[in-house]
Amino acid sequence: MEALAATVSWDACLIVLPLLGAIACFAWPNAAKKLALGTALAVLVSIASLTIRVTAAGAFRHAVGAWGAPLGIELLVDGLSLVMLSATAIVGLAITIYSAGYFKADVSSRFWPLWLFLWASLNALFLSSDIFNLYVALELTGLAAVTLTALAGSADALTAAARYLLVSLLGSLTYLLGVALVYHGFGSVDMAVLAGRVESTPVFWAAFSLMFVGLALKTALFPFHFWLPPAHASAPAPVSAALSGLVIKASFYILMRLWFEIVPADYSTFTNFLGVLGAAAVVWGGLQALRAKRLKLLIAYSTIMQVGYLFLAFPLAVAAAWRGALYLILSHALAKSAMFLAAGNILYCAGHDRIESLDRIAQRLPMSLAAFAVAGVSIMGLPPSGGFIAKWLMVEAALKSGQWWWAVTLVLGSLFAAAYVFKVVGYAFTQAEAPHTSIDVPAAMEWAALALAVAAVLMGLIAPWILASMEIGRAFPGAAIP
Amino acid sequence: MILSDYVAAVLLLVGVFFFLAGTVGLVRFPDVYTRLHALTKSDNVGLGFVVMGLAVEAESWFVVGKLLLIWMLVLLAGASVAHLIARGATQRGVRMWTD
Amino acid sequence: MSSVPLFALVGAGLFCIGLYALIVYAHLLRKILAINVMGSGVFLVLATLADRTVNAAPDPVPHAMIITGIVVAVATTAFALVLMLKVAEKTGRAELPDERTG
Amino acid sequence: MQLFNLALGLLLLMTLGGGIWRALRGPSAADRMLSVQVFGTAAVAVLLLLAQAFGQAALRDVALAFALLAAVTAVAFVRRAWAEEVDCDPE
Amino acid sequence: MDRLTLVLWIFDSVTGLGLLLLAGWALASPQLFRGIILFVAFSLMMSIAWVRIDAPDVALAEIAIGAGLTGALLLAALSRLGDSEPTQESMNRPIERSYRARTFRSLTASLLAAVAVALVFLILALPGDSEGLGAEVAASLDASGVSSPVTAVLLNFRGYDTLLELLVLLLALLGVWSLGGLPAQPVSPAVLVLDTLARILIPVLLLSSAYLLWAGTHAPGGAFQAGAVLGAAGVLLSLAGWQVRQRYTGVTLRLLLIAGPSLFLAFALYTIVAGQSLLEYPPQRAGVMIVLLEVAATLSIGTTLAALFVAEGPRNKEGQ
Repeated sequence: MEALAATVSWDACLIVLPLLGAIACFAWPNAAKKLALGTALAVLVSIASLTIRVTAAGAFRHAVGAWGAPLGIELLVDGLSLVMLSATAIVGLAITIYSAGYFKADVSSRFWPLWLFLWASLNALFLSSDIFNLYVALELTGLAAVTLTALAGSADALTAAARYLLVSLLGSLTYLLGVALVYHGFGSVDMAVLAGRVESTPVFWAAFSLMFVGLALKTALFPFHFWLPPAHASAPAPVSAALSGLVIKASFYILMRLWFEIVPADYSTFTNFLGVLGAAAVVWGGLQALRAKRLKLLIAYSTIMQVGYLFLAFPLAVAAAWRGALYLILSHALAKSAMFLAAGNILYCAGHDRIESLDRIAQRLPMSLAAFAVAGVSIMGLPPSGGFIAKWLMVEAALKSGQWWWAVTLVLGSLFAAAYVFKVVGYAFTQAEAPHTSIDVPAAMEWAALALAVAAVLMGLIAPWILASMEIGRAFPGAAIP
Repeated sequence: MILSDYVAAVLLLVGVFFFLAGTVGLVRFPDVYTRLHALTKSDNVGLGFVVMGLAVEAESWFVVGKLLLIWMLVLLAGASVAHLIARGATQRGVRMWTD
Repeated sequence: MSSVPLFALVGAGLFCIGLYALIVYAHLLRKILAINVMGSGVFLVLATLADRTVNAAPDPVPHAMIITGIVVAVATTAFALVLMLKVAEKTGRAELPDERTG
Repeated sequence: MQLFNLALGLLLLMTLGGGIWRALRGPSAADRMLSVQVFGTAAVAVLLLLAQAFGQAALRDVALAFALLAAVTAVAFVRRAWAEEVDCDPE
Repeated sequence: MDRLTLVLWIFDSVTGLGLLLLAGWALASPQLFRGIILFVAFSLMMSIAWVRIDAPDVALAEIAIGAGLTGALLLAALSRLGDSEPTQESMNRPIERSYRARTFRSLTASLLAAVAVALVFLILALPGDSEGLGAEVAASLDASGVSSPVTAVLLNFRGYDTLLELLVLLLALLGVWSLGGLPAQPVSPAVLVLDTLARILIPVLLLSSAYLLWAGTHAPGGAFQAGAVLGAAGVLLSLAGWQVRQRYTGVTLRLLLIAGPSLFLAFALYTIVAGQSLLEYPPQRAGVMIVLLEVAATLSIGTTLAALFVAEGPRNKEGQ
């Protein structure tokens, strides 16, 4: 048994097992829930084993089909992918447990295969080192995300899903055009091979711009964010959690990989431009979140703001800023999913999510409100949360490199976050004018939300360990802070 | 060029002529039925001559068989579809052109 | 093949025509057509350049990629069409509301 | 002979223009569908001519698939789309 | 030789110009039906273009999938769209003519024109002698188990892509079903001619599918083209009004749908447990395994495409 555990490629398990689970759920809809829970556990075992292996033996590449790049596809397991995979596993497990209670029987049998497909495609995406394979994984992720969004079935959800689908397709086609140019300019689609060949030619920059635009569209970077709020706000709550917590990070992850692995040098005009877009996203997202009348819409706008932070790492360009950005991805994945799950509980209980009519929800769902507030601590970036570590790293990077204006943006973002989190919490305690009936929320759903929120805060306490794992196999680019 | 080349060339030319005639009919004829007529006759005959011309030059009987199969399929589909379209047009009351 | 990658240029043109239609037209069916045209454009760029090798044989890798892409395109098109019909059923219009704001 | 075949292929390609004209012009849906049929048949001929000119046997398979699938599209038109189509242009 | 080049150049230019014009007309057409017809013509023209750029495999896929099935899908969707009355109006509504809308359109157009020009310059600037991976593929072709380079790439060298792609197809169908599927089409009266056509064409389609599958190991063709032709047979069946028996739409249907992906995944799982690289073929058995995978994939692709066309959702009790 131990010998088996040593030879099994756990990275491949992360892709194959959820896919098998998805197909099994499709073939036996009656047993879907049990199959999905089993799959989630199997994935958890795989990610734990993979983490142990990578921590002990370092990063490695896995040549699919034993061909190796450039002919074949290679998977890459290093600190960066490990962090993304772990975040997916943790959030995924919580969503799985939550969804077991959330969906009614008829929707439930449709949800499980789609959700496992999404999980598998995210894992495939975080493992791939091949830019064409990433295109296929992106399409799989996008399609799964859209089908899940449409699951809610309302006119809003369907319209949002249609828009999301078109944006997603546009994004991947634009990315693919970039891939085509890269392939012909440099004769490979493997990132490691490309890293050795790419030169700073106009062809490369055009190709990169195309890939960048495609991915930014999928990441919902301002001003490409227009599709996100309706989709994330109208999807079923566990789906919103996956979309905000994980799916938009997937395209950002590819962007980060490309930036680290193959982009030859950075140009401050371009990175400053990205920083400006990021700052605009922070301000716009913050304002819209404050104005939002519905809880899920508020959380969706908060996501746009958080995406803005991520793009501030480009102009900061020091290793610490990238550490901060990655830390932010992690903590935001946990905190934002927790918020959406908590909002889902409120919606489940009250039947609506209008913020001003949250009739004493604090009494009815104390745990869910606590989950929302605790997750809010991380979103605001208060110590000791993961969000705090992330922002601290980024602010420090901004100040040390003399770009104080980015630090101002980060602080401004925290103020916005504080304002909208307190707004929600405030209404949760007051009595609404029109009291409404409430439905009991299954305990597992409340616990799932709270556990994620607490994890987001506790992440700050194990920061040294996480920060060390991030850079297994690859140091982040940019100078260390003096 | 040997004799078979000349035969093939003539057949191909005739085929292309029919295609041209069919297209002219498609463009110039006054209603859907007459256009249907122009098209199905000329196209199928045109393709038939082209297939024959190519068959003369074909390297093996297998190729000849495949060429004929393709022609038969186009004939079959063309005839059925033309019938269905004409029928449908009549049912929908598309009137025949009268002068 | 000719030295000018003619079809790659056509592909670039198709990409832009499709993108224009995707942005400008409101009807979902048109948008789906536009996405398909854009896809064809990208595939043309990919394949034409595969034919620009020094030796005679074209590069098979892009061809395989295009076949992958075509299958992905038909799958997403089929889904998009059903989604469009559902949107039309619920809202009475196969369009997306307020296209340019949001 | 190669040149001859190609030239004929080119000529056929040009006749496709007539088909497109009818597809644009209409006026009825049936007319448009007809034009696609012409398009299909002419394209089959073009493919066969190209197959001969370049000695590429595989193109005949392409032509075969062409002939088969054109029929399926046409039937889809007759059975599905036609029923709903307003049969005249506002010309 | 000179004249040959000239003729080919004119041929290509006409094809290229035709593509651009057809695309433009198809998208700008005031009537949706006309747009779809022109789009089908566009796809047909695309396959001639594929032939001209030495990609017969792609031409086959484009014909079967792009022109044939996509065309049928679009026409069927349009007919269902006509059912809801208000849509009929918006369908043929001319685009907005207000000042703001016009400015927006011309801005978009000029921006995209600039992008197009930039792309043209870039494509012209690309090296004309790129090697690509042709040499690598040729060098490993003997070990791949098949002699057609495209099939070798699809099933072996980049077989992992193909696995994911099969799943995209299945996922699309799952998506359609999870939307609740579409209401069943009213059974149109049987037409003798159509019935006869179907009776003859369906066996030919099945044979062609098998032929393309077999040809795929050494020539253009393969699982996707074969699957698409198989799917076309299913589409024709459904159009001719033939009903599939109730008992085949449950478990049998699901098994057919998952045959390809599951066989692929079973193979993947085997390589994981055996401690090999993911999807690593044993060299001496690669040929047989590829054929097996292709047969299963063809069945699944064909069934999935036909099911996507029918789009009625599963009819058994538990799937709803």
